[in-house]
Amino acid sequence: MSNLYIIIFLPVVAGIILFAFPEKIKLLKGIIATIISAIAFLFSIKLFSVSPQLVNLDLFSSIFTEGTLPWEILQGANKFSSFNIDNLSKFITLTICFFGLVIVIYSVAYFYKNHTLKNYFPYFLITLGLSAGAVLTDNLLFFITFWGILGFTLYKLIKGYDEESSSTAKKTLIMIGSSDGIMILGIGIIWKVYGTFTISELNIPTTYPILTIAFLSLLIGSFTKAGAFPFHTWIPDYTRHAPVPSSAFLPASLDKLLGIYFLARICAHMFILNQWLTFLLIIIGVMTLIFAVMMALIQQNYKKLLGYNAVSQVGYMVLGLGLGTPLGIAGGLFHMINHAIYKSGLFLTAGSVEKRTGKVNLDDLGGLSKAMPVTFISALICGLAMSGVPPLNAFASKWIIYQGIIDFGKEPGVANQLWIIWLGLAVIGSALTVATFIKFISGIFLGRKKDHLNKVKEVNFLMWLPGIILAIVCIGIGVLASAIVVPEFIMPLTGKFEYIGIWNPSIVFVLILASILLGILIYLIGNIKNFRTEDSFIGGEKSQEETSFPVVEFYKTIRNFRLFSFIYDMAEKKWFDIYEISKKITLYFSHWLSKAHTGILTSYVFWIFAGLIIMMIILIT
Amino acid sequence: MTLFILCFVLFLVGLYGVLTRKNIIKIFIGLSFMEFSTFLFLVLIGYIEGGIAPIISKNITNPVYVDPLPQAMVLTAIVISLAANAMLLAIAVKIYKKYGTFDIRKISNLKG
Amino acid sequence: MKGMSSIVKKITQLLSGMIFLYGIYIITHGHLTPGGGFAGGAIIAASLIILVLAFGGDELTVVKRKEGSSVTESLAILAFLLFASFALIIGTNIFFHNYLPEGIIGNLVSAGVIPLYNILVGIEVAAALFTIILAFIIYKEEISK
Amino acid sequence: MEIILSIVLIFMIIGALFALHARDLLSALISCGIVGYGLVICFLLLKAPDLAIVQIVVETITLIIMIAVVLDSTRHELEKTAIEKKWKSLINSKALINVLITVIIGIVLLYSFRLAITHLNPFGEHILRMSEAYLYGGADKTGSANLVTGVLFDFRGYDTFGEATILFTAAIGVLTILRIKGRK
Amino acid sequence: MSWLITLFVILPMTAAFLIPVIGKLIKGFQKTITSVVFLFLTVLSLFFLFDGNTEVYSYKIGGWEPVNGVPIAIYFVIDGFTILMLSIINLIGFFSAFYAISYIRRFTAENNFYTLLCLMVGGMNGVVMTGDLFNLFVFLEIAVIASYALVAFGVEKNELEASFKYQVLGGIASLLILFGIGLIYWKTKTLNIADVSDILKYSNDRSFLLFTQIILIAGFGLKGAMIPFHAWLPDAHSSAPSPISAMLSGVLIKAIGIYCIIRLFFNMFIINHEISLVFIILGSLSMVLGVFLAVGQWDIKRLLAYHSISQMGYVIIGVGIGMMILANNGNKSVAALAITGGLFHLINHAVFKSLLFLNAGAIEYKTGTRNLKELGGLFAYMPVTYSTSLGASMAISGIPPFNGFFSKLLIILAAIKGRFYLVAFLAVVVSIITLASFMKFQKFSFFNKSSITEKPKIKEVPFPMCFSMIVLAILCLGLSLLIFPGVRETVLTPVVDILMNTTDYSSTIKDI
Repeated sequence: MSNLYIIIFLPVVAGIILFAFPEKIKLLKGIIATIISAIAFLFSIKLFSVSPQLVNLDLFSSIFTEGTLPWEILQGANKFSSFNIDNLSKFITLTICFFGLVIVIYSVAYFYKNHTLKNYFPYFLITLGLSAGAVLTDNLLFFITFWGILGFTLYKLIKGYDEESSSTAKKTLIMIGSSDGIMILGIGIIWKVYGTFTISELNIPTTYPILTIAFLSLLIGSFTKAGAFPFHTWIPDYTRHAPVPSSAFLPASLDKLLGIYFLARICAHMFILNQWLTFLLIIIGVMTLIFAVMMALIQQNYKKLLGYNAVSQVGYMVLGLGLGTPLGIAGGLFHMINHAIYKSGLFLTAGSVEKRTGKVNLDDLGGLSKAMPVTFISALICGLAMSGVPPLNAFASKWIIYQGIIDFGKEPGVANQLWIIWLGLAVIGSALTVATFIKFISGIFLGRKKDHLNKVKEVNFLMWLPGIILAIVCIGIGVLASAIVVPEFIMPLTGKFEYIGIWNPSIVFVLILASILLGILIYLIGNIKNFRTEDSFIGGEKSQEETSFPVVEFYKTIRNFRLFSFIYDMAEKKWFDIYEISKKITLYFSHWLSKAHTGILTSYVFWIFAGLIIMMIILIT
Repeated sequence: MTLFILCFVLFLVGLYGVLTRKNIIKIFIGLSFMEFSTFLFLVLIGYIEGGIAPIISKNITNPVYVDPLPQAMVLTAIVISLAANAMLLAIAVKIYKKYGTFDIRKISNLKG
Repeated sequence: MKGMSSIVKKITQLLSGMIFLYGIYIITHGHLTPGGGFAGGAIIAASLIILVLAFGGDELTVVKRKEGSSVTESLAILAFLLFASFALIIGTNIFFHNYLPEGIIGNLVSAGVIPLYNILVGIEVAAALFTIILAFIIYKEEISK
Repeated sequence: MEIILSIVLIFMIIGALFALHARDLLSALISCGIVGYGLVICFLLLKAPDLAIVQIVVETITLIIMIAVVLDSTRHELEKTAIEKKWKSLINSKALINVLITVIIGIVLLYSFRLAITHLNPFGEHILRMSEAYLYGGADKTGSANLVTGVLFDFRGYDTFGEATILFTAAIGVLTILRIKGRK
Repeated sequence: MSWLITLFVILPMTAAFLIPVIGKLIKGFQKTITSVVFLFLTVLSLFFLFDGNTEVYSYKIGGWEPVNGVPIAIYFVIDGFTILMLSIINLIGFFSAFYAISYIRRFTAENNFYTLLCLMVGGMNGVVMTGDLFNLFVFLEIAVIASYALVAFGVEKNELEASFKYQVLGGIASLLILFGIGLIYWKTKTLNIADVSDILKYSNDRSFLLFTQIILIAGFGLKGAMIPFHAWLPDAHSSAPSPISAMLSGVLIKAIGIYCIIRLFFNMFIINHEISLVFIILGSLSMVLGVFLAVGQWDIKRLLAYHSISQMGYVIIGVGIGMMILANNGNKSVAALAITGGLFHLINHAVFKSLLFLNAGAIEYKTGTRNLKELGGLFAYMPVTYSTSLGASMAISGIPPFNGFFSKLLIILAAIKGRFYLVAFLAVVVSIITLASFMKFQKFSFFNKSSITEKPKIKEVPFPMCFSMIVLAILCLGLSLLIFPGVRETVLTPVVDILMNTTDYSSTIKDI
């Protein structure tokens, strides 16, 4: 399968070679990276037409003569190098390569004169190749290796020189690395019980506690990567501090694809879930959905806002996959693709805005719609897609998820009985998403233009092109959803399922419309008092600060609501951040232990002999 | 057996010194007692009742010698402990110069 | 470092020579009678040490002696190692091989290389102990300045 | 034999305890030296003349070094503090706890040691295995009348080389440590 | 092989004895000869490692043949484990010596430094090669006495204090070891490890065996810094000059601590359930407490030193699990996996911990401080140090594709397969905290602007230091290949075989 070589190893090898080039010829490196991404994309299309099969690759060992050490090494590696080309993996590979291509085009332009991030392109290519490898591999050990290296490249793609962003980089790698470590436990348990690392051979019932633990540890891995509650906390920080192409590439698209891919893999293929696990998944999905979007509502920094939004959308996917029905899984996977498209689009537009204005706070921006029309249009389309407006893509996927929840309620089971709650919360989440979208769009592009933004121009061709491509894809998928996309692309992943056509009036359609209206309503209520976009004059003074920023006021209204304000206070003190909690506990222990090391020799000697006599007492007497 | 027990008691006395004394020199003395007891222990092991020192002389027929191997070991160990003691004393001298005391409670810059 | 009174000096002069000779005897008869390189070397070191303690000596000469003794030490142990690995070179491929004829038990010249080892170790030990003591003395001189 | 040795050992233990509790460092050193010389007697009784010679010389040299270290640096200071704390130390609960723990450690160690050695050869009834070759026929192989020297320099000459190297190391180490300035 | 093996002791010692004599006459002699000797020995050991000859080989010093089947000579025993340890010792020794060419210029008495370094390496070579208990003790003492002096090399307050504590605790350890050897001699009347093993095989004197084993665990555990015998390590390793810290943490605690424990408890004593349980408990304790102690540190070298304890815990756990499974007659392949993981981690730890200490040395060399709170923003000024330390940090925290990941993976998988779920869980938790503390190290030393970065004079360290760091960083990546069967069979499998077939050791050696 030469396709696999090209898709997985060409980017990796090219990336490693690119390290050798000096930073000065960054443009050349970018162009090479683009070409290689394009090649990978073409081959991934070719791969898509291949029928599902298991492939055992011979990893380059033909290059070396037989019997030499490198040959032996590769022969050893070959034992693990089985790859599984099934519908799911080849579809995900295709999307990964697609996003890689789109984002690398943007990156070339973004980094052309920006010297902040060293070795972006090598790490980009390695990430691309390894992601494809992680998706395609059929061996858990290969998988965990690829998965772990992705965490490292993620770390390297944050520039992280100053105080804040270096803490973000630290936090990101710690969380991702921890989840990898926990996944090893799960893999170990699977190996212990089933004696194999081959994914395609596994079909594990979660009846025994130990197997449930295995499932949960793998679940933590996928959750951390995708960013589901409570392992999501690195994503908002990452998006805030990392360069925009990195955010668009990793947390917004690639990590979602991988995380949700793996979630789908473990939920649908590797394990047979019992109803409590289903319940757990649904709960987590809903919590992610609501909490993250609530946090997004109060954000000032638009990159962080998008980050929280990205987390909240994961809630839909987890919810869909957690349902476990074909409809739910299809909805979850479909939403994953859609989300990757529009969220990358939004990040890219955000990057363009940041590049031109240099501002990252919504307060400092406004009225850019005329200055940056193309960016505005692509942001608008992507944002509308995010809000689930028909006929855009996310409408279709959310709709399938809603339908999935309704169908799910027909089955017996604990979680099934509560379907109406899930549905309601999903709708509320959707409504809040609309509110955040409006905040984003109006904060940046609408409203009154600031004086310091007068010189802002549209970004160049290469930078707006990816955004507009993604926006067009949003529309395309949305329009063609029921005709082509769902039957051709999604159904092969899950098997055939019945669903009610998109343009048929149904209860779901009403729900989606209702959620949009609700969202606008929430937004309006928040700003009803000072919903003005013109300057107001109070006593002859221009009172710009007070009145012209509906965004700020909106945020404050929500923020000051009593119940919410308590929760928000807690959140701002990082009470919900699993990272901060663990850090505190660890440092407490550390402090306590280091106090015992008083520096006095006698106590050290005491420890030695205490250890000695404890061993003696236990063993001898 | 009594001898071995007594020998071990000497070891414990040295240990007692290391554990309870606060003066570097006293700790050093405690360590030397532990060394003494270990040497003695090794030689006690190799003793054979009625044996003579392992030096060949032509006057004695059918001699029974004590085991020379523990003696060789102890000889080596004595020199090793001499070397270690010299190092320890050198450090003690320097520490006295820098810290102005032999009290180990005050020599605790490094902790945590 | 000042010397001690003249009585001490005189007695030390007499005594140290005897001790030195005794040390040499112990070393050379190491393979015949109790004692050997270590004991003899330590005795020789002691004879030198009492000389230094009794006569004192200004820092310069002490430093000179220290240099000398430390070089002696290195050379002696190097020679020991060379003797030990000599067999490797002459073809038997055995480290620490006793390649000289053993002779008759009880004679002064017997036991192959053992007397040579004894002598070298004696020199090494004497020089090492002397170096250590001189290092202490020099250190005291230096900090008292 | 056993009785004489036991008496010497008991004296050594008493000397050791005195050395550890002496207020004056110099007298502590002297008693330490006495214990060392007691060891020499033990060696002589145990038919180990080589060891006795080495131990007596080494003990002397160590004493010289130790007295040189102690003589003009600390003795005075320690005396002063010792007198000050003479009464305080008796009721010092921390020190008491230390001693108590040490005694417990000692008892446990002693008990396990007693248990461990029950089935071993008792004193004086040693059986030869490795050193049989050294003793009987060793002299013919090495040509050395003093069997300890034979073992030391021929059968286990490599050990002796290591030992000489340790002395060399210690000499270099002492020279290294007793520098006035470490960094340029 | 034959007599060439003696060079591992002869050459470093010769160099050590020559330096005080010739070093005074010829300038630069000490650096040259040390590096050349170590390089030669590295090449030689690597040659032995890869020549495909996995036979156990023994060399009788003095040429004394056994009498009535009882070995009377001191044996050099050369098997896979020995060769592996020799390679590590001399490799790290070479890089430390090479690194020291620039680093040690700031100190006085360079000659003594190199002499002691040679002696330390020679001592460790002697320890791993010997097949004789008492000889092991002698060479162990050479190595530790040299290291006492090297720890105090700076002769400042902290160095002296650290060295003093190290000496007292090390002295206790030496006494315990000597005492244990005495007990063994009492029981078996022999010192040859193979012979001892032969006799102990027929002994069922339980309390004697346990007493001796505990004494030896305490003794070698002190040298190898297992908790609760660890207290000297953070002081000593952080106070020594950096190349020496690299040697101490990277090699010394393994060669004279872990190696001896593994050798004696696998090949000399009969493995039993209790002792392997002790190992697993001590290993877990070291692993967990070490990392908790490390994560709160602000002194770079102290942080690294505590991590050494924690990482050694992994090694001990790996080996201990293997031992436990062997003692219970469990699944042999799992035992082999656990031991492989432990040994693999031992190699990896030697490489990445040395590298980290060299990095810390480079930082201290240029900025004059080791306090993380005072450092910051060095990534732009010291790119080599930054990138190599990043590699090493990732390796120690177990991030693929660096070597530490694979060895930890093996240990965790083996722990799960052997039903040590708690140990596996702890290993993962410790790995996470390790990652956290190394991210702290990275953040506070290389990013995070601070006053130090405003000084313009900071630039990259000189070539010898860079060279050592770069090559070690490449090794950090390259050693990952040991996970693949091709290389593993040449490097690790012989060692594992020797440890797995615990009783074959004695019979093989006595037959030769």
